[in-house]
Amino acid sequence: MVPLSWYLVLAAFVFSCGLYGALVRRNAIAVLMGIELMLNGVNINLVAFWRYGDIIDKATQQVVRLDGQIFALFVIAVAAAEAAVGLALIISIYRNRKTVSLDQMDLLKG
Amino acid sequence: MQGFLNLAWLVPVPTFLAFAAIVLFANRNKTVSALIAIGGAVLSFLLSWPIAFSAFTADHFGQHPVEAQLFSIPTGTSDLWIGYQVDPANALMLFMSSFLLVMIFIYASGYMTFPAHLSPATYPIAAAQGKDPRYSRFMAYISLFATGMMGLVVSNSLLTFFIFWEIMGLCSYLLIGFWYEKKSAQAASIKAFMTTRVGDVFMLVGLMFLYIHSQSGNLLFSDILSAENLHHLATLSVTVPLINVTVPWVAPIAILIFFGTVGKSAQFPLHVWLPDAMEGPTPVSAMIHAATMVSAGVFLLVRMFPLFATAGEVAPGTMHFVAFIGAFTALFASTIAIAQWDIKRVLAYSTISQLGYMVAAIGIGAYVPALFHLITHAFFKALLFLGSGSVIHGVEHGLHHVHEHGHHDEPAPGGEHGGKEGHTPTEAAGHGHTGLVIHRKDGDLNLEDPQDMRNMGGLLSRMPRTGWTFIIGGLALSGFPLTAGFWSKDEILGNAWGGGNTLVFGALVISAFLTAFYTARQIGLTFLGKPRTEMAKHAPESVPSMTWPLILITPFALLLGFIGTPWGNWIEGFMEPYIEHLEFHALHVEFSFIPMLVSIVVAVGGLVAGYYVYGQGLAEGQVDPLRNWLGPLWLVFHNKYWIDEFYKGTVVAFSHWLSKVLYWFDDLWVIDPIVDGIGQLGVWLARLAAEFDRLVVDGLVNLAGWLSNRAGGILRNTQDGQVQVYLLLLVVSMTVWLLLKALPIFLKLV
Amino acid sequence: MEIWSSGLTHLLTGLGLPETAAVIIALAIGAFVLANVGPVLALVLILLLRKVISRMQDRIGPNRVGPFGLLQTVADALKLLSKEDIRPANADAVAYFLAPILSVFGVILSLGVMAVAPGWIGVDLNVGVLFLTALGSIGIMSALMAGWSSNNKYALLAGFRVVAQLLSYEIPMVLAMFVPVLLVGSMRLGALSAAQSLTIFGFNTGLGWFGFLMPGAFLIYFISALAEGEQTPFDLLEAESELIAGFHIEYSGMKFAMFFLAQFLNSFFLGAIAVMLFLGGYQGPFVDQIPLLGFVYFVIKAFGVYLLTIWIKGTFPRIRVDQMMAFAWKVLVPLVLALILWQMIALKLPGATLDPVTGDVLQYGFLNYIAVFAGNLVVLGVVSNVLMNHFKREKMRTKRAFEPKSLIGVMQPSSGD
Amino acid sequence: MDIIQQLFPLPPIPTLQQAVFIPLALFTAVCALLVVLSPNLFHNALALVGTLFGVAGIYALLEAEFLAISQILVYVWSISTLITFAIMLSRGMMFGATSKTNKQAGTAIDGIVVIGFIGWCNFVSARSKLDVSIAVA
Repeated sequence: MVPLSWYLVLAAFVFSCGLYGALVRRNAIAVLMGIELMLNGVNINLVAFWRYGDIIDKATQQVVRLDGQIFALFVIAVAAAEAAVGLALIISIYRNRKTVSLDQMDLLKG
Repeated sequence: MQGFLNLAWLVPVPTFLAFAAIVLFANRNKTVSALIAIGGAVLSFLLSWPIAFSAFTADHFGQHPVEAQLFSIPTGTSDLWIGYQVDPANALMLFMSSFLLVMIFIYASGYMTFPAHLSPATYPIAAAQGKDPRYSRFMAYISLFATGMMGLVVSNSLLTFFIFWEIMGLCSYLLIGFWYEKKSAQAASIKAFMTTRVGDVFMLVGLMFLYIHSQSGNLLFSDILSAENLHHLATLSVTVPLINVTVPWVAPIAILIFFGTVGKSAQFPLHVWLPDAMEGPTPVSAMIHAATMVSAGVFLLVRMFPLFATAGEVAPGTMHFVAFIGAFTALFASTIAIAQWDIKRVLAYSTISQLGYMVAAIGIGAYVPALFHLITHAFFKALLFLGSGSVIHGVEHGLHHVHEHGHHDEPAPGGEHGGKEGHTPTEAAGHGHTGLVIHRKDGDLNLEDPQDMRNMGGLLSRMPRTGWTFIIGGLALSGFPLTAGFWSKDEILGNAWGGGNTLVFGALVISAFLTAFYTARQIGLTFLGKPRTEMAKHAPESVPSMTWPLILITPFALLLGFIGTPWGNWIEGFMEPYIEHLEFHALHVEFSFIPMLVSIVVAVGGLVAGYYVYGQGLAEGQVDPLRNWLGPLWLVFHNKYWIDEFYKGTVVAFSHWLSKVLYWFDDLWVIDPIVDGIGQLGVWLARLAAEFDRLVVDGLVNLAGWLSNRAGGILRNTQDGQVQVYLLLLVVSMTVWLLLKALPIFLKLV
Repeated sequence: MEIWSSGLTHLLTGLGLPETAAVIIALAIGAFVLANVGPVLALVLILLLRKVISRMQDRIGPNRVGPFGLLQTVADALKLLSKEDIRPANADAVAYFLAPILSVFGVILSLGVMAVAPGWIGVDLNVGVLFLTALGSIGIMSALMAGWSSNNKYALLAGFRVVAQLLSYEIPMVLAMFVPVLLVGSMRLGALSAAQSLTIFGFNTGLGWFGFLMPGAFLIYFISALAEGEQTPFDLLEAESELIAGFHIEYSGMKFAMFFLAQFLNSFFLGAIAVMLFLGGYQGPFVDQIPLLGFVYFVIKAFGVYLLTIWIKGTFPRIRVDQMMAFAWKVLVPLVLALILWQMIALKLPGATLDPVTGDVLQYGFLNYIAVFAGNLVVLGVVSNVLMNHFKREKMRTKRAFEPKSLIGVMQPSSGD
Repeated sequence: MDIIQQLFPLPPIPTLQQAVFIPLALFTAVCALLVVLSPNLFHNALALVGTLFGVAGIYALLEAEFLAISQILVYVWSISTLITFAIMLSRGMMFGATSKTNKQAGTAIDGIVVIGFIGWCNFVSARSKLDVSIAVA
């Protein structure tokens, strides 16, 4: 049996990697990839907690709750939508401004 | 047929639509404009005659006249009702005006050729078409004018009556001044407008008093002329200021409303505008001074007769005043008419005189004969005016002919010619006629004036149709036995005689004689004898669109009188039920042969005398024979008793003086300086306030803005638009927060 | 298989190995066997293709190497393997090497869930159908990697084209696969195969193929599978006359052989999946008595489908890329969505026998089957009609292309156009 | 020393699942690092695919097979393809760039390390039953 904490450490690591990517990469697509990594880290957490949580009905020995999986599925769906929209935006910006560098996307600067 | 009566409200609509259509859509095309205008008038006519005849043929129509409200306009505490009414009086008016309007419209479409006083170079297109440059506008104006007349006839309240009355006033102003290039036309239009306005103001005051003191709270004829209301007005007394006489309210109201008639129908003190109004195109003269507008004044009296009759009962002076004004005007105008040279001017004074007849008839209580004479007079006066227009037209054409063929001895005037002699030297000079005017003591003569009867003569052979119709009209006007004018005039004389109004009778008889005399003079000078000028020699007959209306009106001028013969008085039978319906009794006199004989004698006598004097026309340059016999009196007549000059010396001069004083008071020394001073003070205060505003208020506002700007400038550095920086801020904040939370652990561990 | 693997495990534990190691070794042996099935199978498939195509084209085909040319493909494979391995100078090394491996890897993985006979299944995953679908992603990644890493713009464009094609046809294919899944209520391939039995008078004829009940779904699946396997008429990847060889243009030798292998195996396995889902799987007469017969049936059916694809390859013309995409998005996707919707409605119609306790469906009624069949017939009719019209039009166009120019404006379209 | 032992305890002997988990987790972690550290954007994307596969494996290990397949279907099929397409369609824009990362890298690493350390402490403290747990969110 793998301890829960191992999963959590892995999730934290993946999340941290994603956070680093989202924070420091200059390429917008790379930032998007970082965000996907963060979402995956979160998903590992969700599924692990689901697996180790109170999900077994003691009487019938059946899985009664699927919250974690459902949440993870939601996250996947949202990630898919976000990736589609985000990449469409990036391509659109690239066509207009010939760059996907976030440093140069500062039209809203104060 | 009765169903037609409820369509009465539609009668003014076609002409109004024609007006709108011409103004909005058709004003570029003269032919279309004329067609629209005539179409409107014909539609109106086609509505009017069935209405009139269904009224004529209905049994006891006078006892159940048709009256209905169309809609109301809420005004304050009461409503303004708009509606229509058909009763015997306005059925007759519909019969008369709609027909005459159609005739006049058709006549006008032919008459409005390119006017002589304009330069063809200025209006090349109109000159090429041979039409007046403002032809479409003219058609629109007369359509609106017809709307006013028809609306006035069918309206059922005094207020709408007054509104249409004023529409006609406006149109008469526009039409008299239609040829505003002529100084004289401008002056005449203003004069007409101002003079009638005097009467209208009195009338409006009367209307207000009537409204205030009526029980009904509105101005519907059916309400204000009801017996109770009139009784109420008769019992309500008022003390007239200045003269301190206590009279019932009905008397001042009647007098004030009568002043409206005085203005509109050109009775004695306010008659001066009408002769000058001949400056307008002749169809306008026919319309204003024969068929419609001046009739409207008398129609008002007929309409309001119960009021006058009540006033006459409780304050007999009212009716005496009306009768006096009418009789005096009749006599006075006819004396002037015998000494005029202008063909239209004679007719104008004749009109005034005949309107005096009608007013006098109202004054003596002869309500039916007044309307009877109004109807017949409208026909034959329209005929005469249209005929005179045809004559003028022909003579003008003769003048053109002379110019073109060089028959004339004198040098042709450049540019403008024709027109007529000015009233004042300024006006004459303004038209460049000085070289042609021969100064004579019996009136200056302009040899190219197509309206001056001295330039005519012998036109009967040149213009037979115009001539004969004119002669028939003239006979009707002078009351030649069996013509229309004879019967109606005889009715009035008979009523005057039978009612014992000897003075009125006398004045009217003299006036009738003079009428016959000047009619004979006019016919003689114009149509008989030999042509006195080249242009009269070459005058052609007018176009069919002008002569046919003449021919069509002629039967009415001849035969219409037979509806009111003393032996079979249809019109009385038609009208009396109505007045009895209103619980009044018209004057009813026994038939007497004396007034009829007197009437025949004066009419035939006047005609014979006139023919005797003028039958062979005048020789060229001959002085009017009458002048030799009357001496200075003739000059008095010719100069219209100098009333114009009198007005100029008194009223106009006073107005000028008053305006000068007021100008001095207002503009120069008192009011304006005060206003200017206040203004200066305001400016000074404003400057002070501006300084305060600029220094203190603006300073504060700018300070606030500056502070915001600086604060924003500092804070904007944190908003560099890069999402990752925001994200990092989030992470760092999170870190700091976690560190703070974790501090206890580290403390415990260490 | 379970018996064999458990027996092997017992054997190994008996030899003194710890249980963990024994299980791992047993699994590894099974995986090794399965992985070697693939290349051997490919040799057969390629030979079959060459033979059949040459017969269709009135040729003889390979006949020199070995008896009847049976060893021809072996010789070709050896030649390819012995070729020099070339790598373009500016290629992205990692991706360049990974791409062919991944392509084969993804294809062979699908062997693990194939139900080839009653009880013969590597892993009877409860999401077996989804798993098969998901494996396609590896193929896509490999195509993209190959296209990108070759540092060749034609390869990259071809990679794009392939990915676009695979993505487009993946959707109707997966949805068509779900039509039988909806009916059975399970994504296990074993269960799907087992459900296609047809018992008549107590005897299982094994003819309850979903292909009979759902011809529309089967047709859509088959068309999409042709596209997924990059077979004619959707073989734009191989359109040498129009493109150069495709995303693997820069590959040679063994790496190229791996792509080649992956493609043949893929088309065969798609046929095998069709067999499992629609053509009864291992079902057939006497399968219950002799399980080995199921394997025979399965192999025969799979090769039958493969021969069908070869037949199509030999007869149909290639279609344009825009026609291909339009067909997927404008015809197949809407139709299959409508079909699934109708399927759901049809299965909810009254007539089914329900479990009295749980309320689950035990047996669908006659009405449900009729409704499903009717809906599928409609879809079949529409798809066939579209295809017929297309090919008729193509025929007319081809005919006109060879006619004298002076007649072009004169000719009227035929009545069927 | 006691504290250090508690904070960084020795690992126990792995079971079969652990034996599967450890290489899978290492693969996933390395791929995740590659995603953010590799300078080649395409390699980033490939590493992302690897990470996603690894995570799918983790799901399978957690007995969430459906989720694992969904992960592959959605992420690898769709999102990775999209990302790769986006990279290829906007390729060339990063050539010649001085740095793949922006100037806030150091700060970010500091923050992340601190968060990770605190998380580690939290996790270990919960495990070592020290009464030092903090309610993080």
